[in-house]
Amino acid sequence: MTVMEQRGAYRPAPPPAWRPRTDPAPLLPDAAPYRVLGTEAVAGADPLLLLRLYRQLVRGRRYNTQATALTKQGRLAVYPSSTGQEACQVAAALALEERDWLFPSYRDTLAAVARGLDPVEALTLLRGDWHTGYDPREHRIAPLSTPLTTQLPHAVGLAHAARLQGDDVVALALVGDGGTSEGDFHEALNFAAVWQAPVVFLVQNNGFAISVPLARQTAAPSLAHKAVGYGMPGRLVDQNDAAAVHEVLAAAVRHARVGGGPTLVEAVTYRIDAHTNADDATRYRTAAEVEAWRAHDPIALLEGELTARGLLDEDGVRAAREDAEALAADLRTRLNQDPVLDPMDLFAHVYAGPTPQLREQRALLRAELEAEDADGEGTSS
Amino acid sequence: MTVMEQRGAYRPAPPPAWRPRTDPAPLLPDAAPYRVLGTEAVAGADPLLLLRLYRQLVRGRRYNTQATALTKQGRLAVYPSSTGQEACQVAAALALEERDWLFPSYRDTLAAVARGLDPVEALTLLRGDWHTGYDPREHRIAPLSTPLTTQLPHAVGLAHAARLQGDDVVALALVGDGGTSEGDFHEALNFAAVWQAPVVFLVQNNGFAISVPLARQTAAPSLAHKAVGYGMPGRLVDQNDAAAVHEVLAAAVRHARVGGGPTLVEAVTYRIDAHTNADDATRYRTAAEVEAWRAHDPIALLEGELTARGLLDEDGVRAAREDAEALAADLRTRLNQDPVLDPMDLFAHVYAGPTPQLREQRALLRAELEAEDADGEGTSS
Amino acid sequence: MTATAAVEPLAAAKPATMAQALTRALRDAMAADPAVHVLGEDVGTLGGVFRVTDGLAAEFGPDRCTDTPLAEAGILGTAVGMAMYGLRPVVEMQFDAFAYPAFEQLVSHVSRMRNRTRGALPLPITVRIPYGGGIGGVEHHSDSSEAYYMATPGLHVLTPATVADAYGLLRAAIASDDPVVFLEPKRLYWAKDSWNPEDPPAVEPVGRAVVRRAGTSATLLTYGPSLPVCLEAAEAAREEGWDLEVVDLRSLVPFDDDTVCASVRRTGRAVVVHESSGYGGPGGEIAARVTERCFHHLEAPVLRVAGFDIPYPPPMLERHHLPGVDRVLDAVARLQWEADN
Amino acid sequence: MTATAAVEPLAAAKPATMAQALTRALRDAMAADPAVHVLGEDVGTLGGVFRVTDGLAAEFGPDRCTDTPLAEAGILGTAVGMAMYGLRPVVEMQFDAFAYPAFEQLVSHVSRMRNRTRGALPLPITVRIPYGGGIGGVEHHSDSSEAYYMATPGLHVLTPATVADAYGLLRAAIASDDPVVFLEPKRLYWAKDSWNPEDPPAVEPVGRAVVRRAGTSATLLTYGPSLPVCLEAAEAAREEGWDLEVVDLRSLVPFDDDTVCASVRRTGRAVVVHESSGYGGPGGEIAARVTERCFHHLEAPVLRVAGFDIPYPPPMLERHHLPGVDRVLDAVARLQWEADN
Ligand SMILES: Cc1ncc(C[n+]2csc(CCOP(=O)(O)OP(=O)(O)O)c2C)c(N)n1
Ligand SMILES: Cc1ncc(C[n+]2csc(CCOP(=O)(O)OP(=O)(O)O)c2C)c(N)n1
Ligand SMILES: [Mg+2]
Ligand SMILES: [Mg+2]
Repeated sequence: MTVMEQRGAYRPAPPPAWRPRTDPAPLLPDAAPYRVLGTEAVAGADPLLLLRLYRQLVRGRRYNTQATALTKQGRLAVYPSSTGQEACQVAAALALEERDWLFPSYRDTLAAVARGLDPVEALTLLRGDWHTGYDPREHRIAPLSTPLTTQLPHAVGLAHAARLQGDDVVALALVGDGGTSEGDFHEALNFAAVWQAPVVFLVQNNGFAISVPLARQTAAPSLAHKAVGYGMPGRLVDQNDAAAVHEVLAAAVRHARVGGGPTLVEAVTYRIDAHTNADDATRYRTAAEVEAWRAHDPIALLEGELTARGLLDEDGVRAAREDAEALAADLRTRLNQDPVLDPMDLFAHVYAGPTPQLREQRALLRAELEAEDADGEGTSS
Repeated sequence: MTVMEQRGAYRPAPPPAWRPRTDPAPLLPDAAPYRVLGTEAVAGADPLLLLRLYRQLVRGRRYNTQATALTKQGRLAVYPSSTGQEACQVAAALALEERDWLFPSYRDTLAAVARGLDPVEALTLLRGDWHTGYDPREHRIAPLSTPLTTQLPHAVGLAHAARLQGDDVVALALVGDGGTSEGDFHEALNFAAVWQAPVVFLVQNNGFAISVPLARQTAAPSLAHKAVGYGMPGRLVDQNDAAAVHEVLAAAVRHARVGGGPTLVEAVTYRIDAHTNADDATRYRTAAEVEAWRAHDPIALLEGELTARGLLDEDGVRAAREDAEALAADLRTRLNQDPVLDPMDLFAHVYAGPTPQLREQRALLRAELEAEDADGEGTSS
Repeated sequence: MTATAAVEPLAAAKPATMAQALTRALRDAMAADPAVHVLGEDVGTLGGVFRVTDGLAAEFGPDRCTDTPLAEAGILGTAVGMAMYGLRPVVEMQFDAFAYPAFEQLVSHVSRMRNRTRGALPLPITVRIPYGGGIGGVEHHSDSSEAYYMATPGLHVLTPATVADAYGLLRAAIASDDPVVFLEPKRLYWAKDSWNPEDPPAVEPVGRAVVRRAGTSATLLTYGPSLPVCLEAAEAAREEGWDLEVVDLRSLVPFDDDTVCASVRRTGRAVVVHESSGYGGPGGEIAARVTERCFHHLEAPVLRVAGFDIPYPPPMLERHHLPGVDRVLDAVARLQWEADN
Repeated sequence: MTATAAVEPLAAAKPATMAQALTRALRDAMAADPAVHVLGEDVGTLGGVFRVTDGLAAEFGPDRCTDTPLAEAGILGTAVGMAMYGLRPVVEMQFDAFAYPAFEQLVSHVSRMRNRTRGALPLPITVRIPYGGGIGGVEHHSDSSEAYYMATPGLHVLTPATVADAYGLLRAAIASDDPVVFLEPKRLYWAKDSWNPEDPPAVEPVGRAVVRRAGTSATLLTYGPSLPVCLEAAEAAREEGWDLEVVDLRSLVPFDDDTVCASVRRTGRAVVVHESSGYGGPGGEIAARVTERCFHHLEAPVLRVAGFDIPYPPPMLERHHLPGVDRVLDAVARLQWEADN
């Protein structure tokens, strides 16, 4: 029976009452990035934490310059530097408890190193001797993700699984400004919000996706404004202010841990180096723009604050520098050695056990290598 | 040279001034769905438009019941009914100019019919004699899209192309509440906002994606709140109020046409029928819930308003009903005839010209069919 | 992991449909191992559009059988994360063509995570995909997408053709420490067989083909939805004097060269039969590897009977596209029998 | 559409690299037809990460050569809409593995739109994808994904192996009214050839293979990045007394059965060589169809030399994975030459 046919009996009614599923106001970010250094908020910051952050920043910068130098020398296949973004890398690592998980992208080896991972293991992918150089479960650091934003749903799934198991584990996932355009970003945030999964999404907005500036990537007031569309809080922070990033992340992690659900944090910064060593940044931006950001350097910012407050002196600076140099020296020594490779590894981990087909192929390669060896010996003797 | 090494010369500076790329406030939706019928706003509505909407709603309801009945009789392979959502379908069609494009999903054949498309052509996909039954360019109606939300980037690309050609064409794309979870939704809205493409995205939030209720689909205050994250306005409207939906859509279309960029409209409604004839809605919702929404029927709502204002009398109702019955009768007659099919069509449009491989395969099928025919004749003679 | 946890018998379970056997396999796997989680669109309250997950949410709760938001990459991507934390997710993709949004997650992560991490992060994920045509589905509801998965190293690809295998292979897939793409032939969902759920056969080893019908004249190599077609063709072929052997491949990855080649060497002739388009489809791989291994036993080239190289047709035309008994017999007739005389 | 619009000569264009020839093809196509639009990640200001779109944004403006947001499904999806309005989009996917997010758009729409609408909505879209390994790329930068596209009816799949073909085939792809997946072998981008951009060869017809080296002993069937390997192997084989014919397939869809089978019938032996994984890869289809058509001319089964059935290795191990001259020669040696004696 159509409505028309029942028209006599029909009485229009108002719509079932509509209400927003959640109050949007607290989900919206502040109008400007949150800062601690150089503001009143710094009074509340823990001096020991600031010093820890400082030493890690100095170490991180040295790590970046050393990895870049080794790449020029052919010791890494490629290196996407995080110079200028160290505050974010370091704060992300320090905001987590040991049981928490970090989900880095290719640019975030420093965050892994700041978490305590051996830098040579962190750099395996970029050196090219294997894909992932560490045991993710041991360190609770997911493999560096190259396909952009595909690691975000992984973080959500892991955090959700932990919660289902009754573990109060938080996952922190890193993504770039460019990555926010990918569908996986959207799907991950939506799953996280619906499931109230304990995840913190940290967008390092460094102004560029390779050559593409933020204005060609989004028309949003800020990337943090995306959060309300998922029903999670969005926070905006000055990424070069290590104290601010740490405070915002630590709060988001705490919130997630106690069942408050996910948070989206946008950290505003700038990519000081080219995209990678293979990139030519002069094609798409001016030196002046880079210099303006260099002047807002995260290390100098923190160093200035600590010095002014008498928390850091020449000795402290020297100690930090020595620690960083030790890291660099170790990196040089170990990366200058050729890794020992076994071609049979190609077949070792494709499946839990080799298929008949892979067994055949392994035999073929082994025979080839033996023939090569025999040839080699033949030639040299 | 690291920052540490240049420390003496270094002077920390404040970050380059940050400002939102656009003002978020006007992009946020109202707190409740916009209504016209039963509110003061109705005074400003054009009576002729209301009558046109009314006749189309009555026609649309009849179209839905007839198509559903024909499906039960085996004349359509499947039918996703838009009963209860006719206001949105009809308003979408009427809000567009002839040169504009409509991008429907599988549930939106009524919108195409309300635009003037032959209902039999609109139903071709669901009848199963071919995929798309009409020439999209002739009618400026894209093929019904089955893979959810994949049609949204198409709408953006088309609108963008039109703008590049200097044509003031607008694209209106339809999507369901479930569809907003897909990555393509996100990517399409972002492209549209960055390109300021003349597109209107209309989310028909009918409360369900098959069996999944909105609360398992999103935690957002409303779906319209997603707009601010792309930098476009988000509008919330009562979908069962045809006058309100038309007003909001017409405004968004005008805005897009003059270069104002895209708008996201969320129209709140309810899917009265099961997902399709193949679905069993009793598995996931109560009859009481359905009845509550039936009481807020879009036709009755408008009929009540028009009658109260003396714009509609018994004759007007009868005329609308007769018009609807004529449509239904035509649909019955024509869909009860078996379509004439040519199996060779399988090969006709895979490529502009057939590949050698398809030529071979066509010959094979032709030979098979000739053999069948010969057998058939042999048997019957 | 034991398969013997106490569960209620399925109502009216013999004869059982393939869909029922699949449901039972999921239920037994979930009962046996709390790490097994089912997720997908409409798998909870509704029990899936094919009702394969019917009753699981009621029995194990919505955290074990979860209605997800509508986003396939998100479903598979979160399943990856769940597996990283030690769970064994079983993901349902609603239809073949709706698995494509998850393609990047499948190819770039699911298939590679174990290898990428030298075995540290295995992903025991089962991706269930209803596939193939013959059910009158409208566009995008009838794709045969197995070629894509076969071409992706690191995945196992299984597809049952019988009620018993539906149970056995799905249990095996879920038990596997490797990711498995589990292709369920839609048009066999309602095919019945007498099957005793009280005493389900042992979990099948992954990677074994099986001879469904012994014969001597030629071998039909097939799987999934085309098995019944081939068995029917083999019966019909007796009239022509051919005694056809029918091999059900069951596992497209890994491939059972031994069983297949033993058969072809015996018969000397073979036809590969599948619904998927011929060009670039599974049949090319199968014909090529059989020929490489059995060349001197072959009286004729290995032929292929497959779907045409066209987008899947609308329902009213699909019967012309699908390999049927006649098309199989025509191919058998082209196996150069003259040579025998 | 004419290819003769006045454009400036490329600086220092002979000898030219494949990348330069591709740039020139894009530029000539854009100059000849205002409907041609280039879009993708970093294709504008930067000129693409391989610099193939270098200079196009400067010459034709950002509306003709557009830096898109970072979202591959969005790029291909909007290209579909642009083509619906009459444009001829040329889309760049930055790397092979980064085309996977666009898989649904490619398979469910790009390949089917013409068929779906009975020819009313053809989609003249060219999807350029740098593919293959051998450049020391880290994970996800070296996939050979051609099997996926070959298995998708409705797409053309082209891949050049020479500088001249890079120009001719790309012009042909853009001129085609059908969607073309245009696979650019990354490790040949910088391969040089003497090539005269002032007088580019006529646009090649799509679908023709070409004999790159005539020979009599056996045929190597190959394409893209493996052509130089095969030519080198053919030279080396002379020492062993084999005179190998080398066929460059160029068009994987449609397939040139005539040229290929004429060669194999002449030589009686064939090896298919490609980088893509063997199992479920292009070689299976090629070997199977050659065998179907040339069975009685074959002295030995058609063999395949392919990448292993593994995820693409890290840079330091890739040389073990990639088919090299020795592996090709080993396969040739297995072509049952004893039979000749
Ligand atoms: C899915 C995918 N598409 C494209 C690329 C190639 N690519 C690598 S980095 C990059 C830019 C990323 O920009 P952003 O997300 O801002 O991160 P950033 O590099 O600035 O840290 C692109 C396009 C990729 N890795 N994955
Ligand atoms: C990519 C994709 N995934 C899954 C499906 C199967 N499917 C068809 S309709 C539907 C629910 C859609 O819900 P919604 O977007 O709210 O639209 P509605 O049906 O309510 O109009 C699903 C999951 C599909 N068509 N496409
Ligand atoms: Mg960036
Ligand atoms: Mg809905």
